[in-house]
Amino acid sequence: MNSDYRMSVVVRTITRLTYGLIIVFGFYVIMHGHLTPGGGFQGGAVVSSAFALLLVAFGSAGLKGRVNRHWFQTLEEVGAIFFLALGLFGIGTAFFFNLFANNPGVPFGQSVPFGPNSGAVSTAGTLPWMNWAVGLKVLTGLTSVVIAMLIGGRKEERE
Amino acid sequence: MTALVPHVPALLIAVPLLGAFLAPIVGKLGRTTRNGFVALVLLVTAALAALLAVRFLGSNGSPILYVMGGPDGFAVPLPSGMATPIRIMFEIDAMNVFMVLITALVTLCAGLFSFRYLRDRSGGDLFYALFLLLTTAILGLEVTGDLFNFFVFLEITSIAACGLIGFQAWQKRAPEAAYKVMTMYTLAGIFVLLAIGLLYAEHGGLNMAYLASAIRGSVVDQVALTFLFVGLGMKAAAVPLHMWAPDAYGEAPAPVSAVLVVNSQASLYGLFRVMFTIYGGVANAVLLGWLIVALALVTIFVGVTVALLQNDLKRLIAYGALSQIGYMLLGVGVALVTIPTKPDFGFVALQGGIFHMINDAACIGLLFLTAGAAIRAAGTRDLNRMGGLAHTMRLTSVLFIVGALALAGIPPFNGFASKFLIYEGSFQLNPFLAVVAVLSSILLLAVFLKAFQAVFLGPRPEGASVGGEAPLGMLVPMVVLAAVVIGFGLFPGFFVERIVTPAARALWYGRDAYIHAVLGGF
Amino acid sequence: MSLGNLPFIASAMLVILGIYTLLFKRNLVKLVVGGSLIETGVNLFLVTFGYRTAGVAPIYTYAPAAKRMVLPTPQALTLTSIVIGMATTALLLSFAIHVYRHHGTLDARKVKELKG
Amino acid sequence: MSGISSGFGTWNPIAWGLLILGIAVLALVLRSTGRRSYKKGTDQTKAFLSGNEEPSTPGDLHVRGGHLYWGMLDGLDAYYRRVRGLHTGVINDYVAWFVGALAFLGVLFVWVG
Repeated sequence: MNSDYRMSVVVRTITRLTYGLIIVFGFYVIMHGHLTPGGGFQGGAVVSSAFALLLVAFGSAGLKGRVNRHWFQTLEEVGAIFFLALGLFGIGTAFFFNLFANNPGVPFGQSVPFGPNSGAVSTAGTLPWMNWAVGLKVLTGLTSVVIAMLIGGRKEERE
Repeated sequence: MTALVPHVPALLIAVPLLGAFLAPIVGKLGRTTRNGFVALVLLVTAALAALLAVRFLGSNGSPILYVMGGPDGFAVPLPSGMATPIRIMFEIDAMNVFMVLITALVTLCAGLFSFRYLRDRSGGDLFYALFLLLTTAILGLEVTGDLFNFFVFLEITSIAACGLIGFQAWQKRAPEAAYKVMTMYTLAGIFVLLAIGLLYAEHGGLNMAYLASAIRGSVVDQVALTFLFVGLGMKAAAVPLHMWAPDAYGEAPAPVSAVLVVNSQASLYGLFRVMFTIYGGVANAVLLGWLIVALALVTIFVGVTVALLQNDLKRLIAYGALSQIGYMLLGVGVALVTIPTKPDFGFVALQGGIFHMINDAACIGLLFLTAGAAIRAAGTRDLNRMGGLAHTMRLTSVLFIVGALALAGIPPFNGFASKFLIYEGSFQLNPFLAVVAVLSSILLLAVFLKAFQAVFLGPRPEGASVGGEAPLGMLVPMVVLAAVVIGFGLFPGFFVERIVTPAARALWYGRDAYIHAVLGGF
Repeated sequence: MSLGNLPFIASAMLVILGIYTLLFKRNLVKLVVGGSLIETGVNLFLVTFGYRTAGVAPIYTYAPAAKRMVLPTPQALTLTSIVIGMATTALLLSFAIHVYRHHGTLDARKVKELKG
Repeated sequence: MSGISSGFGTWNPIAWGLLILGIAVLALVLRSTGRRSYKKGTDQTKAFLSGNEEPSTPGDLHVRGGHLYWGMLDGLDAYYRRVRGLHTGVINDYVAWFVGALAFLGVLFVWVG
């Protein structure tokens, strides 16, 4: 598994075409976590699968320019702290209290009618923010796991 | 600040978790700032634990309920009219406070020890992220009142513990130990999840108090009890499933081993919570009691006898820790059997078993830390190639003696105070139990005599390094633990009355109060 | 056409298969696969017992009006279990890589330095 | 305040400590009334081997850690061989113990419990 390992032309062209779409779809899943069955973790996994696809198709060269491991690690920490900060915002009444829900002034503040509804985007208070925080964390975390596995697997090139 | 007092249970988890995520970022500013930051986080967590204890012991023992994310409403009126608690709740009674105190004490000392112990090793940031994550998960394990939340914290401890065991990946045996321990933890976690699934399918609720009131003892409940018993028993290192424990404690860095012992004690607490509270009304106490007594005897005996064989200092102490878990099980098993018939003796055994938890956590933590200092000075772990460290490491050898005598239950120290209760309680049930317990304590003293003689006495082997005294940064936490050991030893009455009796009473007699605190609301 | 308790049988089979691989397989990576097999089995069990006959996915957005919904909580449990499964599998595989680098073999019977 | 009672007996470390102190003082008093003619460091303090010379001990007579208790280990060898044999390092045996315990407890709880 030397570093200039690359897949066949077919795989490389398809990867070049689709990895942008996968990333966009991943972010879509993260964004609408509070409405659709998606959410932070699933969306993050989809996006990191795009990076894994790049890795498989182009070997480690594929990610050379795009992903800097240390930068990803700090992003992961930022995502985690953002999630916890959201939990602490509502500490006045209780930990993880949904402060923003049900007061229209705030971006995601509209109240949700009980029972089946057509699903307005700006509802569910702190939940969308939490989804984004978790999505960011999983996205960077999973990608650095994939990269670590690749580098770990190769004996001679220790990063 | 006083406005945050009602939120202490949640802050107890949020502060170390925030510390765990901030550690790598603060680490970028340099090692000493990061160490200071981690020490601050550990101190604040310990202060929160003390605050929780003070606040709880004042409020005449009714469990504190802390509902996540909602001030009041926890039971949404479902259309079917059935109202069950749906939010994740932290429920804290005297037993939880007792366990939180143990965790706060040992993690604080182990954390302070690790600053100096791991100074010359790379990868410090990630070590402290995992260390604080492990602390958070153990505290969460001991505070939560929701069974699935208990499972999630159980899994976080598994992942964080195995990350720390295999931390020194360049060593030949650490990854192997971490792999084995992780496989066993995953297996245990999965069966606990299966049990939770069964209980949820059967009763529709995940809250421990709700389950305690809903369980009727059908076949499904018994099967779920089996999975929970085996899963948590394995994480608490009861004998037939103990084989991962010497690998885990032996290969992990010294401060991590001390915290791992507290981790198995937290799983032991989980086992007690399942048996006493959730299955309290239904369980066949005599059968369960005799089963635990049998398990305890085997754990004590095998733990001590195999400890005699070891030639690796840390594995020797690991087997010693294993047999101490047996004493806790013995105390509780005897209580389960005798309390229905002779309540006062059974209660004494229960107090002994629970008091032994904090004593053992302090002694074993002290022993692992002193062993870590000795190994760092001698450069090797093999007993045959160490020796004569006492010439230079005076204070460490004295602390090792204190820890060893306390663990073996020699009178002036705290080990004896709790074992005294266990001996008396188990003698009532059947003299044979007390005989095995006393003999094993003596054998344990012999084991630590061997360790002390091999490590500290005799001439330094030729060609070995001089082995200077441990630096101050490592001595202070050891002295703190030794102070706890001696303090609990000289004034057991004070501590038993303050924290152990309420814990034992909460565990045995407090089941209805535990359920009423949650379900009494409507 | 009701499935009866076929999904329960399937999850039981998965768990038994996982335990079989953990017991008898020697390759460390296969043990990891065995572990995730058991996890999949338990996840399947969790989701199936939440099923209500003729139930609809428990999401209110554009939900059909008069339809019963399956239980949402087991699906949340399954999601968390999958997350945990991913984390444990990643950790196990990275330790397997280290074991391979040190011992040169992935055979569980040869990797037994820690015994006695 | 510092004692604990177990319904059967009590344990008070402070009283115990004072007792030990008392005995130690008594022992010291008895020791100090020893015979005046005894002088440290002279041949009076040498071990009496019925007059023969004391054999010189070789330099490194220290019993290394591993050889301690060989008698007990030798005596219980049958037990130790079996117990050490059970602790194989192989992961499959660990899982076998786990599944075995599961089966045993399952039968115990479901049938009997």
